[in-house]
Amino acid sequence: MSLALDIFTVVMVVAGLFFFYAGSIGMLRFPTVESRLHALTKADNLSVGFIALGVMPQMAEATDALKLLLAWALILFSSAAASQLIAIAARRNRRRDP
Amino acid sequence: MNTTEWFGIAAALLIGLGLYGILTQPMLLRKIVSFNVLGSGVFLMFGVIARRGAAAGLTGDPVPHAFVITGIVVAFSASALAVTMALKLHEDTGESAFPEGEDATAPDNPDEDKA
Amino acid sequence: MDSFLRIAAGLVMIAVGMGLARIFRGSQDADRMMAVQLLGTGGIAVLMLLAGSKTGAAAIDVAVTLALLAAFATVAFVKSSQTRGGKEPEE
Amino acid sequence: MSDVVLHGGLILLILSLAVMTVVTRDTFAAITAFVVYGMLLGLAWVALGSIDVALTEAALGSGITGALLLRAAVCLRDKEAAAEVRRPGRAAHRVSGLVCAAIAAGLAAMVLMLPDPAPSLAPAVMESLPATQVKNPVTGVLLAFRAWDTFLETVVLVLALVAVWGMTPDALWGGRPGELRQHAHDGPLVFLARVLPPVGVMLGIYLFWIGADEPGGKFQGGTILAAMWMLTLLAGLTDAPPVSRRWLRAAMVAGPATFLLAGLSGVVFASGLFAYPPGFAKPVILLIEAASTVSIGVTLCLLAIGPPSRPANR
Repeated sequence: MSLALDIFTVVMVVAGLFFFYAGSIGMLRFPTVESRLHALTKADNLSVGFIALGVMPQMAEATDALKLLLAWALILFSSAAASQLIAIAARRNRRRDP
Repeated sequence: MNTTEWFGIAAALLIGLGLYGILTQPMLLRKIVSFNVLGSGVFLMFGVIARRGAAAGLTGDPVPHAFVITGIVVAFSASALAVTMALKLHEDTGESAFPEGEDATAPDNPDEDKA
Repeated sequence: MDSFLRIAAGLVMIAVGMGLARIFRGSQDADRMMAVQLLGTGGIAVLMLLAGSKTGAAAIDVAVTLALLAAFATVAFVKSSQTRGGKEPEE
Repeated sequence: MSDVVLHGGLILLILSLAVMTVVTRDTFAAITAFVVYGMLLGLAWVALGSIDVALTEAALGSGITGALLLRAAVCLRDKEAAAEVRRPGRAAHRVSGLVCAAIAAGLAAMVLMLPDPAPSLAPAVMESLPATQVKNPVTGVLLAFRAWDTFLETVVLVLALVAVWGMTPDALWGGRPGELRQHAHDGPLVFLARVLPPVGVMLGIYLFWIGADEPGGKFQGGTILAAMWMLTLLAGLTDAPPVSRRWLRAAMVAGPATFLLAGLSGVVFASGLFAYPPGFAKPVILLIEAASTVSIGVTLCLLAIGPPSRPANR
């Protein structure tokens, strides 16, 4: 059983790494601020989700596994709102000195 | 390969960098930020020494850790005081850097054009 | 399993480094704020991986703290760049 | 061996951000680099095996320190050009660079020549920790073995705030700190400020509560409470209270006062000053930590906002 869990962890963490690198490459190549914001917010949050789910079976207690989900939910929520703020600030800067 | 020594060398470099920033940055606010960099280098040095002293089933010696926790909080409050003073100086004299050279000796005419 | 998670954490750190390199090449304030957000997500990913390894589950508390304060730092930046650029009302 | 990738990458990032913080000319970019540097330091402390310090560094470094520095940067933004006149010449840059490099090299050499076996107080702490009924050794050191220092440290926070308030112009004494509160129209900023603080306050209290047995404690909890209060202030949901409010000053002094009372009661009930009655150590410690968490949160937030800048009725 623990072998299956370990394999599950490895697969999920590798998927998480893939999306994290996808986000980083997106950050490097996208031209405008907004498109880079997409790469940053969506890909990285998805990879945090994969890593959280991947690490959950390694946790000794159930409460720690739930805390992993809390951390993921918190970063999903706060980066969604924060990326809105950054996009508004970016548009305001562009309007002032295009 | 002991990575703790790497952190020690990094801490030493941070202390050097912080000091460099204090010496070369003209703006007071930038000196305060550089001073925080120097402080965090010193705290990191504590962390390295604590890590080397890990014993009795702990991952680090708790006494330096306690120093660093109180140190970080006091460093913040000292920075807050320094920032408030810098802003006060700016409000009263319009200065955002140390008046050096010839105008340092003339504190009573802050509004006279310096350049 | 433990060393796999730690190496994965290292790889995440390298990806964060790549993102930061791009961000600090950008000149706009918005670019800079993304650095704080990137560190929020990247830091949480690293801490979760470390929590799975020998470091232990206490690392998750640091992850939750980082999640909370990445948003706070972004708010602080947005407010200051707002007042920096004049008093336009927020859409 | 598997740590090489993480620790190496972490150190390279920390050093490059420190260089950016120190060298770049644009103050706003320097502060961004410093906040990110604070977050990375939080990770470095986890790598160095101390979750307590990692929590403090992460909560304070990326939290209200950024807000404090940004508040100052906004006020001084038009002065960057004027200050450039005072930038020391190229020769001075080179000399101070050499001096700092020499100091850093000396410290690095010292680190490499640290004694082996490394001196450690960990065995002594672990040996007398059970007497404090507290399982977290750092909290044991902070609250029991070095109670006197930690007490004075919380007093230092209050003194710093008194000094900051001391710079208020006489006309504004008793006024409200922070800039005028704008009407909080709903946008992502206000949405964040409505949803995050409850989670943050719960996390702050949780961190204070588990501080007795696991990494956490009053400093970590207090810094998060301060950040959450400041978030509501930034979004305009609440307004900074006038500094002359009684409850505000009571909240400020609650921590040190409880600590002092507990310390003095040690003379009566236990063997001496700051000695806890045997068997009652944990309840007393938790009481001190509870009061200190509140007063640290209030004090740190007020320190970040600054002295009163507008009359109480505005």
